[in-house]
Amino acid sequence: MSHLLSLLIWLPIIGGIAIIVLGDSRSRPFAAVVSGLTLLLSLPLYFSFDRTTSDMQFTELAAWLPMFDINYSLGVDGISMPLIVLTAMINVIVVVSAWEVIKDRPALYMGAFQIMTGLMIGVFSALDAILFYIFFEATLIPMFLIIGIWGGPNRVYASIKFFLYTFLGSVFMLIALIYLYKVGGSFNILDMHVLALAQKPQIWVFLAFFVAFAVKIPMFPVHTWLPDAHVEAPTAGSAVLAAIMLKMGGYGFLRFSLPITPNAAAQLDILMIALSLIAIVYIGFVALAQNDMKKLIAYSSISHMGFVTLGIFIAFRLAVGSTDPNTAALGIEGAIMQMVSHGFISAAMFLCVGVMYDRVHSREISAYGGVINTMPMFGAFMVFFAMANAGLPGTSGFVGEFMVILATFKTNFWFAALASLTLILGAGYTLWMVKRVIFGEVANEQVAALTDINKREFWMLGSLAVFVLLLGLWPDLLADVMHASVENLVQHISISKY
Amino acid sequence: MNFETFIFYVFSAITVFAASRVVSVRNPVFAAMFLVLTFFSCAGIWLLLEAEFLAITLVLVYVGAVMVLFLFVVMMLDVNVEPLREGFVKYLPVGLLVGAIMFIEMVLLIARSFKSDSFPAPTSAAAADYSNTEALGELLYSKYLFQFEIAAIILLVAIVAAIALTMRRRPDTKYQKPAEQINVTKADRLRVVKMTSETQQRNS
Amino acid sequence: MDNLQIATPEIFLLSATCLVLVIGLFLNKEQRYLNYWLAQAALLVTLLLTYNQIGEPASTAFSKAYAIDGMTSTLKCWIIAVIMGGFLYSRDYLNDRPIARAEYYVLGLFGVAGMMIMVSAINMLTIYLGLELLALSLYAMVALHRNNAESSEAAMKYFVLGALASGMLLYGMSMVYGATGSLDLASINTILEAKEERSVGARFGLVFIIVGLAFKLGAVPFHMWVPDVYDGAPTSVTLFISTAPKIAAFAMIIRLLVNGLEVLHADWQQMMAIMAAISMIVGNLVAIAQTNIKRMLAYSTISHVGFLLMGIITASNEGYSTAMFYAITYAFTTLAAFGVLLALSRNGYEASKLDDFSGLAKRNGVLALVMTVAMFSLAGMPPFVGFQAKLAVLTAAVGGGFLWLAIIGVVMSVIGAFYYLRIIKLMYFDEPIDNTEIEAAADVTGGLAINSLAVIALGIFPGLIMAACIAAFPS
Amino acid sequence: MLSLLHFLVLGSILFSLSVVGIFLNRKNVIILLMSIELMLLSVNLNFVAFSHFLGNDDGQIFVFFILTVAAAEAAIGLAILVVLFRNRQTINVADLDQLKG
Amino acid sequence: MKLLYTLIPMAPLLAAIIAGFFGSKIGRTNSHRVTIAGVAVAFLLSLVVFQRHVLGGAETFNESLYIWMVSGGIRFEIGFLVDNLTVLMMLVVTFVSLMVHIYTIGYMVDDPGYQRFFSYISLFTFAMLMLVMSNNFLQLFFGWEAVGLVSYLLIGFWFKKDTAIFANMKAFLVNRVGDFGFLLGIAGVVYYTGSLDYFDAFNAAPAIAGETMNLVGGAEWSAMTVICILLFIGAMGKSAQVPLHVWLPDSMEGPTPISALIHAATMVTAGIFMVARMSPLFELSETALSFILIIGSITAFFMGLIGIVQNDIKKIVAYSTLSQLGYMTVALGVSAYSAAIFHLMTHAFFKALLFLAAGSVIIALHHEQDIRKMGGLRKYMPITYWTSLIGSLALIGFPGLSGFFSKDLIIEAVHNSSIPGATIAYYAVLSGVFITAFYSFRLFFLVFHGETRMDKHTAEHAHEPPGVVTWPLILLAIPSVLIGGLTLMNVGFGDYFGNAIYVAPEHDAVKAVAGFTDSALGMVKHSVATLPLYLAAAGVFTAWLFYLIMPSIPAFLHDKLGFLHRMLNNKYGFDDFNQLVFAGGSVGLGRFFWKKGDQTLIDGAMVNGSANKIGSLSGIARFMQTGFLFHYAFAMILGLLAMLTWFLFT
Repeated sequence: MSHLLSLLIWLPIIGGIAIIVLGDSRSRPFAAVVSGLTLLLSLPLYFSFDRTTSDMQFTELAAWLPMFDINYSLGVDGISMPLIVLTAMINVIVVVSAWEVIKDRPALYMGAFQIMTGLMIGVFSALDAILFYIFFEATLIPMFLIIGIWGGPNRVYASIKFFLYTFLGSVFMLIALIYLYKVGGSFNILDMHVLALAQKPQIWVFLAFFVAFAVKIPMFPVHTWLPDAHVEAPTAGSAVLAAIMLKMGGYGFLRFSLPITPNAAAQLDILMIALSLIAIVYIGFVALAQNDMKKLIAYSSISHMGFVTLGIFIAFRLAVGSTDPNTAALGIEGAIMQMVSHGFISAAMFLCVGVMYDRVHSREISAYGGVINTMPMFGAFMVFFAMANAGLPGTSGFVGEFMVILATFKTNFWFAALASLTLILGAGYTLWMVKRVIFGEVANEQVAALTDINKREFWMLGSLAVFVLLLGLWPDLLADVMHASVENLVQHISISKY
Repeated sequence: MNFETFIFYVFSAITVFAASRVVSVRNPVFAAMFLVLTFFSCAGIWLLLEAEFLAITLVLVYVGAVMVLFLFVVMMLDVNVEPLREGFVKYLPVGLLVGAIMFIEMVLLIARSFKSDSFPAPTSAAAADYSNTEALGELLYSKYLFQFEIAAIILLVAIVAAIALTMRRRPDTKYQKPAEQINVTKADRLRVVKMTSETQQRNS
Repeated sequence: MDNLQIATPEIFLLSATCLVLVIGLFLNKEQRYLNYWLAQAALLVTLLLTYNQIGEPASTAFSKAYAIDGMTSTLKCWIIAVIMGGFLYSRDYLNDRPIARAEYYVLGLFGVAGMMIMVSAINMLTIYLGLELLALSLYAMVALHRNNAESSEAAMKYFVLGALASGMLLYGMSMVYGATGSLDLASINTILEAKEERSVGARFGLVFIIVGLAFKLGAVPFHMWVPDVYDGAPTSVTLFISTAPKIAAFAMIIRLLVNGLEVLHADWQQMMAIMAAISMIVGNLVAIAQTNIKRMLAYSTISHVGFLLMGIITASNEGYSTAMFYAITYAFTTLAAFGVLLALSRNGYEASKLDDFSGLAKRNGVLALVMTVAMFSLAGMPPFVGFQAKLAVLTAAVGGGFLWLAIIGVVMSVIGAFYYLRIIKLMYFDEPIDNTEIEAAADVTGGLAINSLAVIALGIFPGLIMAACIAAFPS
Repeated sequence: MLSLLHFLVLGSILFSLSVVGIFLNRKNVIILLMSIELMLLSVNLNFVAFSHFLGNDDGQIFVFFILTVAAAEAAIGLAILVVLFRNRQTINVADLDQLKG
Repeated sequence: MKLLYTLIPMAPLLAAIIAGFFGSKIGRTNSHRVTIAGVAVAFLLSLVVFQRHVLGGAETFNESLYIWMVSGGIRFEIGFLVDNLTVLMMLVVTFVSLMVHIYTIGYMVDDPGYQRFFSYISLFTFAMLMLVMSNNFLQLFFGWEAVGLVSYLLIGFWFKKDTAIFANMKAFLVNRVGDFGFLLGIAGVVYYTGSLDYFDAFNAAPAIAGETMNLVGGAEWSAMTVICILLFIGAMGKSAQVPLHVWLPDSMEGPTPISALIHAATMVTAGIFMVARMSPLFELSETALSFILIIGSITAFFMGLIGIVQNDIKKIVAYSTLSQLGYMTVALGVSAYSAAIFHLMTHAFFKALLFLAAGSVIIALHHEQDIRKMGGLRKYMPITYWTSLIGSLALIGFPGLSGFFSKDLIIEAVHNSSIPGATIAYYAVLSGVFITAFYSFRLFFLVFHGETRMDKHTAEHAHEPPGVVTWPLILLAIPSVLIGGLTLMNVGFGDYFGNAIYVAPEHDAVKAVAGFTDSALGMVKHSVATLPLYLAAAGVFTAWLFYLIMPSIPAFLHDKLGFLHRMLNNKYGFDDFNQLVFAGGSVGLGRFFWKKGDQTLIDGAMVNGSANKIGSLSGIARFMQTGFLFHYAFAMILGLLAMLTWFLFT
């Protein structure tokens, strides 16, 4: 029994507290060490992961609150492990991105991010529902502070909206978890998976989970917190929000909704699919109309997350009817793929905007133009990530969308057709922004005075680009680890729970 | 109707009348006096219930101490009672309605709860040498000793609180401090001021 | 254990209080600080004595008037500890005002004694006396800032309503006594179990008893004294009222409703469930509109009372222990919040506006952090103890079939999160209006730090208290 | 023949009268306090009656303590009233509205 | 062997990476050296492959390079399928690319983005090779999008030009519309056959020919038809078929070499190649073929017409390309896949030649592209003149030149086809011959003949560009002349392709043509008796008449047929329509959704609305706390009363 997961959770949390305590002057190197160590520690998760089993690995178990049968229970499977590694990676990027940029209370900033990283890793590795909930909720706190303290002019509205929105969603989940505990006598998530539930409670539990995760991921129509939060958050905050926090919603669907309430799908899957499709298409159009780069990317995130939910809930249709469990796996794996890939791409996009914002202090598209003239290297990165965002094959952005569309086609041609609209819309809003911001003549003096990215920024964006490319060219690196778990999940949800 | 019942009704009538006057007279002093009357008649009823000690205590403690305190305060504060009566008529229907509903509900519930057959009147009156005071005293100093002590503490709290709240050194009161008077030195009282003569002042 | 041993802490405390009172008379202005230390010393010894009683087997004393059992010592320890903290945080506040007299501490100590009696009382009479001992001390303390019109207004309101509530409580007690012929709670329960025809009268009395209890807790619609008293009282007294008495009130509810009238649980469950729901709704809703932090915290208290009741109405041991946990944790979380508020009020300046918190993070980081922890905990965010408390009562409520109430509770807690967040927003996101540095005494800062660390530590390891709460109500 | 109900009904009349008193004399604190005294009186009457009909002296003991506490309460209450009057020069409840909302 | 095949695309990729990332370090000369070397290696190795497969008759190579991913029971692989069709494409791509590389040295000599340009075109060569060598749909889509990306980058190569960056975005988006269909088509293939592999899918295809799917209402559609049309929509995007053709003329904003390479010779023909590659699928759906035929003939005819009124030298060639792509598509529609590929090949050479020649003119005239400001260039640049002439003659189908064979083959095939719509298509392509000849020689005459209309300064400096420019012209002119005749019997009539192309016997229009021509010479002879030759001659004559002899005629026609001219000048209004309806409509819709949906409805009414509701409710609830003691007491009493009442009734 190793304590790797515990270490991964607590090292950044304790490190984060230490950073805050040690004060501003030493915060940067210290944060670098903490985040670096966390990343190093996360690598064994990937490399010594047993791909042949769907069982939880690296498990840890300790009694925590025996009176409610709440345990400190950790473990990862093929679904959660990639997200943990992703979190550790993004964390390093965050530290790098803030290195010189954050001048106000850097210790608090760095500390908050480290703590948040630990909490997010906790979310992905908790096997106890309450432990999960605690981590899930606790992440709100550092994020709230990050948006509120280092955010833009409308940060108060955004941060409170962010907090309350997500809080409102998750409290229903809490009730559902308690209900399941009362019915099944255990807070263990894996026990909940095999808990028999009648149709009606299943639907209610499903809806409770749905509210929590739909807000988080976010799905239409509960998405409006995201553009505000993204726009106001500091660069790294947006990056983490998009890269990791949204994934907690997707992960929640996979870990809770699907296996615990598979039969609820019979009545609600069409609703879920419809909402996902609306997210893809409607939000795609909305993104087209944006004038603010961050808002545009935020809307694009929602649209991309639509693919995640689509992939996940397509599985309901495919697996529960048991027409084609294989394709259900395709949809779910596509969703996970999309989550990881979006983690890199959206982070990169936000960092790109951040790079410009640091220099010009504007996020308005109209404040730019012809940036590539003065920042050629940056322009190349931006175009690259924009293409990835538009789902160009060869980048990771393509993989998940492709898989989900393939899977969706099996349920309904028109679903697939609507989903595929993202090919046009995604390219539309991304490239239009690139055209207006990056290309063209130098638009104004501020752009003329820009300096190209420095080494730090180069490595930051470069490393992300490498992963985007790597996953695009060889997604099996990632797909391979999740097969066993996803197949198990699909088999699980194809069995009725009555 | 036996005598006891008659007495009960007489005292009850007085009690109810006095109590209703307590809440309806305009002057607080009269209200206090009616309250005293209420207590007196109630004490009479208690005697019917063979609670002699309490009946006496009620008169002595309540009427003798508490009500006097009330009167004392009423008079000390010398408040203008007119504005305090505002809205009396306006609220009369509401008050009566609420009171009536309250009364009806309580009676209904009491009647439902305490049927006479399950609470028969004590068959025999107490023995002639039975002392209610003694019985209570015995209970008080044995079974209820602890509570008795707490009651003492409560009274102490009341004393402390009343003093702390109301006792004050009036700032305009003048005190003599003999020790300070004796210790006075010349320097404390006398100051020689150097000043230029008036003519010089005028010239300058 | 014989009678006196069982009541040792109370006896000591009362004697010590009298001593403090007498010594206080002989202290001049410069020596007044001794009052504080004497009071603290008295509490400390009492705490030790009480702590010593933890784990003693349950037994009764004074002809079944007084008892120690599973919950008494734990609750008393927390009451004393919370009040010690309260005295610590209030010290400088009092010194800056004309209230730092021996009477303040003496009344406070009497109040503690009253609470301890409420916790241990297993007889309606004892409960009543304990309650009045506490209540009278509090009335006086609220009014103690004599030249302050608001204080006296608050005291007046508190007193009149409190007396009214006592009257109703007593009426209920009289009915219960009439129905059962006993003042002893255990016998009441036995008699009611045995003779069903008697229960009608007891149920009638129950209605009035619930009113009295609800008033003490501050549950809607018997809550209206809470905001005004919290607002008008000197902050140190507000702290006093808002913390430990909730624990005592919890104990009183357990005594009356569980030890005495558990047979009638079907009745009080429903009444209190509705009260809990309205309390959560009204408390949270009205808190949003407040601009005065003391009033805001008052409404927050009202909403928390709803949660506390949620545990009790399940009428199960699980529910009682969760409610106990809730009461204790709520008390010391609020303690921290008021501690910060007291630290902000200096030299005649009364910090009570929300704006007083503007930019606190820049003025005093530690205070801001403590307040943040307290606010998040009150909002029920993990990993703070407020979350564990909410989780516990929600679990109990869902288990007890009160799913609807649990849902109201969580939705309201989201609304509630808004006003807690607003404080954090003011402290961290806004610039200070007044830039003077706030300095708190080292021991106060230390106390607040420990206090907030406890809020965190118990959030992560709630078992530390939860075990005692479970043990208090073994199922 | 007098039954328990007679006394209890009388008690309930007193209780209701005290409620009426609170409604009617809403502005005069002193009469409010007197109304509450009436309420206590009804409680005491109940206790005494029960004590008699149950043949159990505990009720009378309770009344004894209620009287004691009521005296203490009155002392404190009136002290507060005095303090209030000194600060406000009024005991009109309608003027006590600085704290609200 | 695998290594050899792998090396072919990898060489240009490697070169692209070197030039792209280290271009500034290694300098200009080394950059073009390394990329040219990369492409040359690819070309030479392609020759080796040609030798092995075509001459040596090696087995079809079909192997995976690596497993991209396995998921849901589907294997996603990267691998190569090399058969004769592939070999042909490889040769064409690498050869033209090599020529363009060399040509670029001269064309881009002054450009600051020199290294970048070489990197891009090498990258393009890689992507195109991956596309044609793919053995599965996934990789096909990869290459498909990758060439699109490079096209995007190259059209916007001069990123300061507003028109260029507009054009590249437009190109990408229009292509995306095609890809939308293409991707769905692939999804359909996967759905029905369960595999992405060509051979697996092709083998499974006949079994699912009878499958139907319900799209709208109760109508059942043949699944194969749906899939094929979807796939063809992809081809419409890439190969610029009406109505997705709008990007191609605009793409001329890019440097001329890439117009030659990407937007004439190779990338735009990817759609043609794809349909040919998928012939086993398309053969199963006559409806789809018919659709292709109609689209192709519309493109061939109407795009040619636009070419007549254009004045930009590159635009004219571009419309000619569109028209020629229409021809190829028409060929596909009548199942004459071999003819389509044959035309693809010949067109690649002569169109690349024409573009490069146009580029040569442009260099000579210092980036002047308006043919009205040219004229009489023959004397300044003889090589360009002669190679242009060859290219133009090949284009209009002068007997014996390569274009003649391929185009006449298509026309004959259409003539002989029985696919619905073939008759219309026949007339379209037939009249297309006249139009082609007319605009080609309009261009030719206006540029090279007649009077010099340039300003003096330009005229003085006009001269033949250096060897790096002219040699590719010459090298392209050779195949433009010869390749048709040489390969007609193999490629044109399809023996060459073997199993690579499948034609259902009942659709085999080319076989019918083969009935009356048995050799290239025979076809030339036969052409004398057919209409196209005379139509082409008429076209040339008309152009000669209009623009050299009697320039007043066009002006007269311009006056009399103004509406026609305007319509052609507006390109039938496609651009305006798209701009207004699709671009403007989308943004408008987005703004509507954003303002009304997100901001007003969700945020305004629901989120902030409920928050405000709570706030005002709170304000109201607050008033209940009046501050009056008696109200508090009333509340308590009423609370008690309520509880009593409740208790009374339970």
